[in-house]
Amino acid sequence: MKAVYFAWVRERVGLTDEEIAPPADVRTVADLLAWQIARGENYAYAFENAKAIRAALDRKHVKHDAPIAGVREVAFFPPMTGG
Amino acid sequence: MKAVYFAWVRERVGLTDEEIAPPADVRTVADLLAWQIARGENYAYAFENAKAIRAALDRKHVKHDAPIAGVREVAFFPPMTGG
Amino acid sequence: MQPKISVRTEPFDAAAESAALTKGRADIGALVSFIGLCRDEGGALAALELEHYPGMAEEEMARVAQEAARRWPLMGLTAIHRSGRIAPGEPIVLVIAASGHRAAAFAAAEFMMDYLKTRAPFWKKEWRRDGTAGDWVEAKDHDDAAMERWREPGKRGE
Amino acid sequence: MQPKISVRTEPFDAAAESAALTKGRADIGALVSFIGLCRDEGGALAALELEHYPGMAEEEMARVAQEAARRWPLMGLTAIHRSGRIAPGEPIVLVIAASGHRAAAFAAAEFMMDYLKTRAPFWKKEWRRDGTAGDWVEAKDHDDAAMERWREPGKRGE
Repeated sequence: MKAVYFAWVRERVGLTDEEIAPPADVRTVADLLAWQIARGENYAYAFENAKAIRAALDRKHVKHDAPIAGVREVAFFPPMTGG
Repeated sequence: MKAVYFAWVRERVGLTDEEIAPPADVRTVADLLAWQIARGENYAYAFENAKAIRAALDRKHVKHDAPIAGVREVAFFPPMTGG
Repeated sequence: MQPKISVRTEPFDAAAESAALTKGRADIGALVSFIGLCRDEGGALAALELEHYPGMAEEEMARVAQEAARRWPLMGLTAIHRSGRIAPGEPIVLVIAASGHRAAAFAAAEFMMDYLKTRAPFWKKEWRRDGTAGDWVEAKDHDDAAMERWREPGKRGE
Repeated sequence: MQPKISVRTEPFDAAAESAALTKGRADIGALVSFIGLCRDEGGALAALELEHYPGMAEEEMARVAQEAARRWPLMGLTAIHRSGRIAPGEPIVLVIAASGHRAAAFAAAEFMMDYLKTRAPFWKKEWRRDGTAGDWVEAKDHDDAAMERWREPGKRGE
Protein backbone atom coordinates (compact mmCIF):
# COMPACT_ATOMS: atom_id res chain seq x y z
CA MET A 1 0.00 0.00 0.00
CA LYS A 2 1.32 3.44 -0.88
CA ALA A 3 0.96 6.16 1.74
CA VAL A 4 1.10 9.81 0.63
CA TYR A 5 1.35 12.87 2.85
CA PHE A 6 0.52 16.53 2.26
CA ALA A 7 1.06 19.92 3.86
CA TRP A 8 2.16 19.85 7.51
CA VAL A 9 1.55 16.09 7.72
CA ARG A 10 4.17 15.70 4.98
CA GLU A 11 6.55 18.09 6.73
CA ARG A 12 6.19 16.31 10.08
CA VAL A 13 6.54 12.79 8.66
CA GLY A 14 9.46 14.01 6.54
CA LEU A 15 8.34 12.10 3.44
CA THR A 16 6.08 12.83 0.49
CA ASP A 17 5.20 9.15 0.11
CA GLU A 18 6.29 5.65 1.06
CA GLU A 19 5.30 2.03 0.76
CA ILE A 20 3.75 0.72 3.97
CA ALA A 21 2.80 -2.82 4.98
CA PRO A 22 0.55 -2.68 8.03
CA PRO A 23 -0.31 -6.00 9.71
CA ALA A 24 -3.59 -7.76 9.02
CA ASP A 25 -5.29 -6.46 12.18
CA VAL A 26 -5.05 -2.88 10.85
CA ARG A 27 -8.44 -2.76 9.20
CA THR A 28 -9.57 0.87 9.15
CA VAL A 29 -8.13 4.33 8.63
CA ALA A 30 -8.31 4.82 12.41
CA ASP A 31 -6.32 1.60 12.93
CA LEU A 32 -3.79 2.83 10.38
CA LEU A 33 -3.40 6.15 12.19
CA ALA A 34 -2.74 4.33 15.49
CA TRP A 35 -0.24 2.06 13.78
CA GLN A 36 1.54 5.00 12.19
CA ILE A 37 1.90 6.78 15.53
CA ALA A 38 3.81 3.78 16.89
CA ARG A 39 6.31 3.84 14.00
CA GLY A 40 8.44 6.69 15.33
CA GLU A 41 8.62 10.21 16.70
CA ASN A 42 8.00 11.88 13.34
CA TYR A 43 4.84 9.83 12.84
CA ALA A 44 3.73 10.39 16.41
CA TYR A 45 4.15 14.16 15.86
CA ALA A 46 2.32 14.10 12.53
CA PHE A 47 -0.64 12.07 13.73
CA GLU A 48 -0.87 13.06 17.41
CA ASN A 49 -4.19 14.83 16.90
CA ALA A 50 -6.27 12.34 14.92
CA LYS A 51 -9.17 14.79 14.70
CA ALA A 52 -7.03 17.16 12.63
CA ILE A 53 -6.17 14.47 10.08
CA ARG A 54 -8.22 13.88 6.94
CA ALA A 55 -7.78 10.74 4.87
CA ALA A 56 -8.42 9.66 1.30
CA LEU A 57 -8.43 6.10 -0.01
CA ASP A 58 -7.58 5.77 -3.69
CA ARG A 59 -8.18 9.53 -4.06
CA LYS A 60 -11.59 9.65 -2.41
CA HIS A 61 -12.37 11.35 0.89
CA VAL A 62 -13.23 8.87 3.65
CA LYS A 63 -14.03 8.94 7.35
CA HIS A 64 -11.73 7.32 9.87
CA ASP A 65 -13.95 4.25 10.15
CA ALA A 66 -13.49 3.38 6.47
CA PRO A 67 -11.98 -0.10 5.82
CA ILE A 68 -8.64 -0.13 4.03
CA ALA A 69 -8.86 -3.63 2.53
CA GLY A 70 -7.85 -3.69 -1.14
CA VAL A 71 -6.75 -0.04 -1.14
CA ARG A 72 -3.68 0.85 -3.23
CA GLU A 73 -3.12 4.44 -2.05
CA VAL A 74 -3.92 6.04 1.28
CA ALA A 75 -3.43 9.79 1.75
CA PHE A 76 -3.18 11.74 5.00
CA PHE A 77 -3.49 15.52 5.14
CA PRO A 78 -4.83 18.43 7.19
CA PRO A 79 -8.23 20.03 6.45
CA MET A 80 -8.07 21.59 3.01
CA THR A 81 -7.50 25.29 2.45
CA GLY A 82 -7.73 25.75 -1.30
CA GLY A 83 -9.94 28.15 -3.21
CA MET B 1 -44.65 70.14 -15.23
CA LYS B 2 -42.83 67.93 -17.72
CA ALA B 3 -44.25 64.48 -18.39
CA VAL B 4 -42.00 61.79 -19.87
CA TYR B 5 -43.04 58.40 -21.20
CA PHE B 6 -41.13 55.19 -21.81
CA ALA B 7 -41.52 51.82 -23.56
CA TRP B 8 -45.09 50.92 -24.49
CA VAL B 9 -46.49 53.88 -22.54
CA ARG B 10 -44.46 56.14 -24.86
CA GLU B 11 -45.63 54.22 -27.93
CA ARG B 12 -49.30 54.40 -26.91
CA VAL B 13 -49.22 58.06 -25.95
CA GLY B 14 -47.27 58.80 -29.12
CA LEU B 15 -44.88 61.22 -27.42
CA THR B 16 -41.56 60.93 -25.62
CA ASP B 17 -42.34 63.93 -23.42
CA GLU B 18 -44.58 66.99 -23.15
CA GLU B 19 -45.42 69.90 -20.89
CA ILE B 20 -48.61 69.30 -18.93
CA ALA B 21 -50.63 71.65 -16.71
CA PRO B 22 -53.08 69.64 -14.64
CA PRO B 23 -55.66 71.57 -12.59
CA ALA B 24 -55.13 72.21 -8.89
CA ASP B 25 -57.35 69.33 -7.75
CA VAL B 26 -54.93 66.84 -9.33
CA ARG B 27 -52.86 66.18 -6.23
CA THR B 28 -51.37 62.68 -6.53
CA VAL B 29 -49.93 60.40 -9.18
CA ALA B 30 -53.24 58.50 -9.16
CA ASP B 31 -55.11 61.76 -9.80
CA LEU B 32 -52.73 62.51 -12.63
CA LEU B 33 -53.31 59.11 -14.22
CA ALA B 34 -57.11 59.65 -14.12
CA TRP B 35 -56.67 63.14 -15.58
CA GLN B 36 -54.44 61.78 -18.38
CA ILE B 37 -56.99 59.12 -19.34
CA ALA B 38 -59.56 61.84 -19.96
CA ARG B 39 -57.24 63.70 -22.36
CA GLY B 40 -57.81 61.47 -25.36
CA GLU B 41 -57.88 57.98 -26.82
CA ASN B 42 -54.10 57.59 -26.90
CA TYR B 43 -53.87 58.50 -23.21
CA ALA B 44 -56.83 56.27 -22.35
CA TYR B 45 -55.08 53.38 -24.14
CA ALA B 46 -51.73 54.05 -22.47
CA PHE B 47 -53.10 54.38 -18.96
CA GLU B 48 -56.15 52.05 -19.07
CA ASN B 49 -54.56 49.59 -16.64
CA ALA B 50 -53.27 51.78 -13.81
CA LYS B 51 -51.80 48.76 -12.02
CA ALA B 52 -49.39 48.22 -14.91
CA ILE B 53 -48.07 51.78 -14.74
CA ARG B 54 -45.07 52.77 -12.67
CA ALA B 55 -44.28 56.38 -11.92
CA ALA B 56 -41.25 58.44 -10.97
CA LEU B 57 -41.24 61.98 -9.65
CA ASP B 58 -38.08 63.94 -10.35
CA ARG B 59 -36.35 60.63 -11.21
CA LYS B 60 -37.33 58.76 -8.07
CA HIS B 61 -39.70 55.80 -7.92
CA VAL B 62 -42.98 56.61 -6.17
CA LYS B 63 -46.27 54.89 -5.45
CA HIS B 64 -49.51 56.15 -6.94
CA ASP B 65 -50.51 57.92 -3.73
CA ALA B 66 -47.46 60.21 -3.87
CA PRO B 67 -48.27 63.95 -3.98
CA ILE B 68 -47.09 65.79 -7.10
CA ALA B 69 -46.89 69.29 -5.62
CA GLY B 70 -43.64 71.03 -6.59
CA VAL B 71 -42.54 68.28 -8.95
CA ARG B 72 -40.75 69.33 -12.14
CA GLU B 73 -40.71 65.99 -13.98
CA VAL B 74 -43.14 63.10 -13.80
CA ALA B 75 -42.38 59.85 -15.64
CA PHE B 76 -44.76 57.04 -16.57
CA PHE B 77 -43.55 53.63 -17.69
CA PRO B 78 -44.24 49.88 -17.48
CA PRO B 79 -42.51 47.63 -14.93
CA MET B 80 -38.81 47.62 -15.69
CA THR B 81 -37.10 44.81 -17.59
CA GLY B 82 -33.43 45.74 -17.61
CA GLY B 83 -30.51 43.64 -16.47
CA MET C 1 -15.18 52.91 -2.10
CA GLN C 2 -16.75 54.84 -4.97
CA PRO C 3 -18.92 52.61 -7.18
CA LYS C 4 -18.46 52.98 -10.93
CA ILE C 5 -21.79 53.33 -12.72
CA SER C 6 -22.25 53.64 -16.45
CA VAL C 7 -24.99 53.47 -19.11
CA ARG C 8 -23.74 53.30 -22.67
CA THR C 9 -24.39 51.85 -26.11
CA GLU C 10 -20.96 50.36 -26.81
CA PRO C 11 -19.84 46.94 -25.46
CA PHE C 12 -17.86 46.77 -22.23
CA ASP C 13 -14.53 45.07 -21.54
CA ALA C 14 -15.18 42.93 -18.47
CA ALA C 15 -11.51 42.00 -18.08
CA ALA C 16 -10.42 45.65 -18.16
CA GLU C 17 -13.11 46.57 -15.61
CA SER C 18 -11.94 43.76 -13.29
CA ALA C 19 -8.32 44.80 -13.69
CA ALA C 20 -9.23 48.40 -12.84
CA LEU C 21 -10.71 47.24 -9.52
CA THR C 22 -7.80 45.02 -8.46
CA LYS C 23 -4.82 46.93 -9.86
CA GLY C 24 -2.10 47.80 -7.38
CA ARG C 25 -3.77 46.33 -4.33
CA ALA C 26 -3.46 43.06 -2.43
CA ASP C 27 -6.40 43.28 -0.02
CA ILE C 28 -9.05 41.93 -2.40
CA GLY C 29 -9.62 38.22 -1.91
CA ALA C 30 -12.73 37.75 -4.01
CA LEU C 31 -13.96 39.20 -7.27
CA VAL C 32 -17.42 38.19 -8.51
CA SER C 33 -18.49 39.23 -12.00
CA PHE C 34 -21.91 38.89 -13.56
CA ILE C 35 -22.51 39.31 -17.28
CA GLY C 36 -26.08 39.31 -18.56
CA LEU C 37 -26.34 38.38 -22.24
CA CYS C 38 -29.00 38.82 -24.90
CA ARG C 39 -30.61 35.40 -25.21
CA ASP C 40 -32.49 33.95 -28.13
CA GLU C 41 -34.04 30.60 -27.31
CA GLY C 42 -36.41 30.38 -30.25
CA GLY C 43 -34.06 31.50 -33.02
CA ALA C 44 -36.45 34.27 -34.18
CA LEU C 45 -34.86 37.21 -32.39
CA ALA C 46 -32.84 39.73 -34.40
CA ALA C 47 -32.08 42.00 -31.45
CA LEU C 48 -33.29 43.40 -28.17
CA GLU C 49 -33.69 47.16 -28.09
CA LEU C 50 -32.83 48.54 -24.69
CA GLU C 51 -34.59 51.79 -23.83
CA HIS C 52 -33.70 53.66 -20.65
CA TYR C 53 -34.59 56.79 -18.74
CA PRO C 54 -31.47 58.96 -19.14
CA GLY C 55 -30.41 60.47 -15.85
CA MET C 56 -32.68 58.35 -13.69
CA ALA C 57 -31.11 55.08 -14.90
CA GLU C 58 -27.67 56.18 -13.71
CA GLU C 59 -29.07 57.67 -10.49
CA GLU C 60 -31.03 54.54 -9.62
CA MET C 61 -28.02 52.30 -10.36
CA ALA C 62 -25.96 54.53 -8.08
CA ARG C 63 -28.57 54.29 -5.31
CA VAL C 64 -28.57 50.49 -5.54
CA ALA C 65 -24.76 50.46 -5.51
CA GLN C 66 -24.67 52.67 -2.42
CA GLU C 67 -27.10 50.30 -0.69
CA ALA C 68 -24.84 47.34 -1.58
CA ALA C 69 -21.81 49.21 -0.25
CA ARG C 70 -23.71 49.91 2.97
CA ARG C 71 -24.61 46.23 3.41
CA TRP C 72 -21.32 44.53 2.57
CA PRO C 73 -17.63 45.43 3.08
CA LEU C 74 -16.81 46.07 -0.57
CA MET C 75 -13.50 47.20 -2.03
CA GLY C 76 -14.91 47.80 -5.48
CA LEU C 77 -18.24 47.80 -7.27
CA THR C 78 -18.85 48.35 -10.98
CA ALA C 79 -22.17 48.32 -12.82
CA ILE C 80 -22.40 48.95 -16.56
CA HIS C 81 -25.67 48.68 -18.46
CA ARG C 82 -25.93 49.01 -22.21
CA SER C 83 -28.73 50.70 -24.14
CA GLY C 84 -29.73 50.51 -27.80
CA ARG C 85 -29.91 47.46 -30.06
CA ILE C 86 -28.16 44.35 -28.79
CA ALA C 87 -27.92 41.15 -30.83
CA PRO C 88 -28.34 37.63 -29.39
CA GLY C 89 -25.16 36.47 -27.69
CA GLU C 90 -24.01 40.01 -26.96
CA PRO C 91 -23.56 41.31 -23.41
CA ILE C 92 -26.16 43.66 -21.91
CA VAL C 93 -25.07 44.24 -18.34
CA LEU C 94 -21.94 43.85 -16.22
CA VAL C 95 -21.69 43.88 -12.44
CA ILE C 96 -18.42 43.31 -10.59
CA ALA C 97 -18.12 43.19 -6.79
CA ALA C 98 -14.76 43.03 -5.01
CA SER C 99 -14.38 42.16 -1.35
CA GLY C 100 -12.01 40.54 1.11
CA HIS C 101 -14.06 37.37 1.18
CA ARG C 102 -16.24 35.51 -1.27
CA ALA C 103 -19.55 35.48 0.61
CA ALA C 104 -19.77 39.29 0.55
CA ALA C 105 -18.70 39.53 -3.10
CA PHE C 106 -21.24 36.92 -4.23
CA ALA C 107 -24.06 38.45 -2.21
CA ALA C 108 -23.34 42.01 -3.31
CA ALA C 109 -23.18 41.07 -7.01
CA GLU C 110 -26.43 39.10 -6.85
CA PHE C 111 -28.12 41.87 -4.83
CA MET C 112 -27.06 44.41 -7.46
CA MET C 113 -28.56 42.33 -10.25
CA ASP C 114 -31.79 41.59 -8.39
CA TYR C 115 -32.26 45.29 -7.66
CA LEU C 116 -31.23 46.52 -11.08
CA LYS C 117 -33.73 44.14 -12.68
CA THR C 118 -36.67 45.63 -10.81
CA ARG C 119 -35.59 49.21 -10.01
CA ALA C 120 -33.36 50.50 -12.80
CA PRO C 121 -35.46 52.18 -15.53
CA PHE C 122 -34.63 50.01 -18.55
CA TRP C 123 -37.06 48.29 -20.90
CA LYS C 124 -36.47 45.64 -23.53
CA LYS C 125 -38.25 45.44 -26.85
CA GLU C 126 -37.88 42.48 -29.18
CA TRP C 127 -37.08 42.89 -32.87
CA ARG C 128 -37.71 39.83 -35.02
CA ARG C 129 -35.54 38.47 -37.79
CA ASP C 130 -38.26 39.25 -40.31
CA GLY C 131 -37.75 42.94 -39.52
CA THR C 132 -40.95 43.45 -37.57
CA ALA C 133 -41.24 44.74 -34.03
CA GLY C 134 -41.94 42.05 -31.44
CA ASP C 135 -43.28 42.47 -27.93
CA TRP C 136 -41.99 44.50 -25.08
CA VAL C 137 -40.43 42.01 -22.65
CA GLU C 138 -42.72 41.61 -19.66
CA ALA C 139 -41.50 41.94 -16.11
CA LYS C 140 -41.41 38.65 -14.25
CA ASP C 141 -42.88 37.95 -10.84
CA HIS C 142 -39.83 35.88 -9.90
CA ASP C 143 -37.67 38.98 -10.40
CA ASP C 144 -39.76 40.82 -7.81
CA ALA C 145 -39.49 37.79 -5.53
CA ALA C 146 -35.71 37.74 -6.02
CA MET C 147 -35.54 41.36 -4.88
CA GLU C 148 -37.90 40.88 -1.94
CA ARG C 149 -35.77 38.15 -0.36
CA TRP C 150 -33.04 40.72 0.36
CA ARG C 151 -35.46 42.38 2.80
CA GLU C 152 -35.67 39.26 4.95
CA PRO C 153 -33.62 39.05 8.13
CA GLY C 154 -30.41 37.01 8.01
CA LYS C 155 -29.36 38.22 4.61
CA ARG C 156 -26.35 36.49 3.13
CA GLY C 157 -22.82 37.63 3.69
CA GLU C 158 -23.73 40.63 5.87
CA MET D 1 -22.36 20.05 -20.74
CA GLN D 2 -18.80 18.91 -20.01
CA PRO D 3 -17.19 20.92 -17.20
CA LYS D 4 -13.66 22.17 -17.80
CA ILE D 5 -11.37 21.37 -14.87
CA SER D 6 -7.74 22.33 -14.60
CA VAL D 7 -4.94 22.54 -12.03
CA ARG D 8 -1.87 24.41 -13.17
CA THR D 9 0.93 26.72 -12.07
CA GLU D 10 0.58 29.45 -14.73
CA PRO D 11 -2.00 32.28 -14.47
CA PHE D 12 -5.36 31.91 -16.20
CA ASP D 13 -7.06 34.26 -18.64
CA ALA D 14 -10.55 34.74 -17.21
CA ALA D 15 -11.78 36.65 -20.28
CA ALA D 16 -10.61 33.89 -22.64
CA GLU D 17 -12.27 31.24 -20.48
CA SER D 18 -15.55 33.21 -20.48
CA ALA D 19 -15.36 33.69 -24.23
CA ALA D 20 -14.80 29.95 -24.71
CA LEU D 21 -18.05 29.22 -22.88
CA THR D 22 -20.22 31.74 -24.74
CA LYS D 23 -18.69 31.63 -28.24
CA GLY D 24 -21.09 30.87 -31.06
CA ARG D 25 -24.18 30.44 -28.91
CA ALA D 26 -27.12 32.68 -27.97
CA ASP D 27 -28.85 30.59 -25.30
CA ILE D 28 -26.71 31.74 -22.37
CA GLY D 29 -28.34 34.57 -20.45
CA ALA D 30 -26.10 34.70 -17.40
CA LEU D 31 -22.40 34.24 -16.82
CA VAL D 32 -21.07 34.39 -13.26
CA SER D 33 -17.32 34.42 -12.69
CA PHE D 34 -15.48 34.12 -9.42
CA ILE D 35 -11.81 34.93 -9.04
CA GLY D 36 -10.09 34.19 -5.75
CA LEU D 37 -6.98 36.26 -5.19
CA CYS D 38 -3.96 35.96 -2.92
CA ARG D 39 -4.62 38.47 -0.18
CA ASP D 40 -2.12 40.17 2.11
CA GLU D 41 -3.78 42.21 4.79
CA GLY D 42 -0.77 42.68 7.02
CA GLY D 43 1.85 43.54 4.41
CA ALA D 44 4.21 40.77 5.60
CA LEU D 45 3.31 38.12 3.04
CA ALA D 46 5.74 37.37 0.21
CA ALA D 47 3.65 34.58 -1.32
CA LEU D 48 1.28 31.74 -0.69
CA GLU D 49 2.54 28.32 -1.70
CA LEU D 50 -0.30 26.18 -2.99
CA GLU D 51 0.27 22.45 -2.55
CA HIS D 52 -2.15 19.96 -4.04
CA TYR D 53 -2.72 16.23 -4.36
CA PRO D 54 -2.11 15.58 -8.06
CA GLY D 55 -4.80 13.44 -9.57
CA MET D 56 -7.20 13.67 -6.66
CA ALA D 57 -7.41 17.48 -6.91
CA GLU D 58 -8.67 17.27 -10.50
CA GLU D 59 -10.94 14.33 -9.71
CA GLU D 60 -12.52 16.03 -6.71
CA MET D 61 -13.02 19.27 -8.66
CA ALA D 62 -14.69 17.21 -11.41
CA ARG D 63 -16.96 15.50 -8.86
CA VAL D 64 -18.03 18.87 -7.44
CA ALA D 65 -18.63 20.18 -10.97
CA GLN D 66 -20.77 17.17 -11.84
CA GLU D 67 -22.81 17.75 -8.69
CA ALA D 68 -23.33 21.41 -9.69
CA ALA D 69 -24.36 20.33 -13.20
CA ARG D 70 -26.86 17.90 -11.66
CA ARG D 71 -28.39 20.61 -9.45
CA TRP D 72 -28.65 23.50 -11.89
CA PRO D 73 -29.36 23.78 -15.62
CA LEU D 74 -25.86 24.86 -16.67
CA MET D 75 -24.60 25.54 -20.18
CA GLY D 76 -20.99 25.81 -19.15
CA LEU D 77 -18.84 25.34 -16.06
CA THR D 78 -15.12 26.04 -15.72
CA ALA D 79 -12.93 25.60 -12.66
CA ILE D 80 -9.22 26.38 -12.73
CA HIS D 81 -7.06 26.20 -9.61
CA ARG D 82 -3.43 27.21 -9.54
CA SER D 83 -0.65 25.51 -7.59
CA GLY D 84 2.82 26.69 -6.64
CA ARG D 85 3.91 30.10 -5.34
CA ILE D 86 1.43 32.91 -5.80
CA ALA D 87 2.20 36.50 -4.84
CA PRO D 88 -0.28 38.87 -3.13
CA GLY D 89 -2.70 40.34 -5.65
CA GLU D 90 -2.37 37.39 -8.03
CA PRO D 91 -5.30 35.12 -8.87
CA ILE D 92 -5.49 31.64 -7.32
CA VAL D 93 -8.77 30.19 -8.50
CA LEU D 94 -11.33 30.81 -11.24
CA VAL D 95 -14.86 29.47 -11.44
CA ILE D 96 -17.26 30.39 -14.25
CA ALA D 97 -20.86 29.19 -14.45
CA ALA D 98 -23.08 29.81 -17.49
CA SER D 99 -26.83 29.34 -17.49
CA GLY D 100 -30.01 30.63 -19.07
CA HIS D 101 -30.86 32.65 -15.98
CA ARG D 102 -28.91 34.44 -13.30
CA ALA D 103 -30.16 32.62 -10.18
CA ALA D 104 -28.77 29.28 -11.39
CA ALA D 105 -25.47 30.80 -12.52
CA PHE D 106 -24.94 32.61 -9.20
CA ALA D 107 -25.88 29.57 -7.13
CA ALA D 108 -23.74 27.14 -9.14
CA ALA D 109 -20.66 29.39 -8.97
CA GLU D 110 -21.00 29.92 -5.22
CA PHE D 111 -21.69 26.21 -4.65
CA MET D 112 -18.53 25.34 -6.61
CA MET D 113 -16.44 27.67 -4.47
CA ASP D 114 -17.94 26.51 -1.17
CA TYR D 115 -17.29 22.88 -2.10
CA LEU D 116 -13.84 23.45 -3.57
CA LYS D 117 -12.81 25.24 -0.36
CA THR D 118 -13.60 22.26 1.84
CA ARG D 119 -13.28 19.23 -0.50
CA ALA D 120 -10.58 19.91 -3.10
CA PRO D 121 -7.16 18.76 -1.78
CA PHE D 122 -5.22 22.02 -1.79
CA TRP D 123 -3.27 23.54 1.07
CA LYS D 124 -1.81 27.01 1.48
CA LYS D 125 1.48 27.80 3.16
CA GLU D 126 2.57 31.34 3.90
CA TRP D 127 6.00 32.62 2.96
CA ARG D 128 7.07 35.83 4.66
CA ARG D 129 8.85 38.79 3.14
CA ASP D 130 11.87 38.11 5.35
CA GLY D 131 12.32 34.81 3.49
CA THR D 132 11.15 32.55 6.29
CA ALA D 133 8.33 30.04 6.12
CA GLY D 134 5.13 31.15 7.79
CA ASP D 135 2.22 29.04 8.94
CA TRP D 136 0.05 26.68 7.01
CA VAL D 137 -3.26 28.45 6.54
CA GLU D 138 -5.84 26.92 8.84
CA ALA D 139 -9.22 25.73 7.63
CA LYS D 140 -12.06 27.92 8.79
CA ASP D 141 -15.27 26.80 10.46
CA HIS D 142 -17.27 29.27 8.38
CA ASP D 143 -16.09 27.51 5.22
CA ASP D 144 -17.57 24.25 6.52
CA ALA D 145 -20.74 26.13 7.43
CA ALA D 146 -20.86 27.64 3.92
CA MET D 147 -20.73 24.16 2.44
CA GLU D 148 -23.28 22.70 4.84
CA ARG D 149 -25.98 25.19 3.90
CA TRP D 150 -26.18 23.63 0.42
CA ARG D 151 -27.56 20.49 2.07
CA GLU D 152 -30.56 22.34 3.43
CA PRO D 153 -33.89 22.05 1.66
CA GLY D 154 -34.96 24.93 -0.57
CA LYS D 155 -31.54 25.51 -2.06
CA ARG D 156 -31.19 28.56 -4.21
CA GLY D 157 -31.83 28.57 -7.93
CA GLU D 158 -32.74 24.86 -8.13
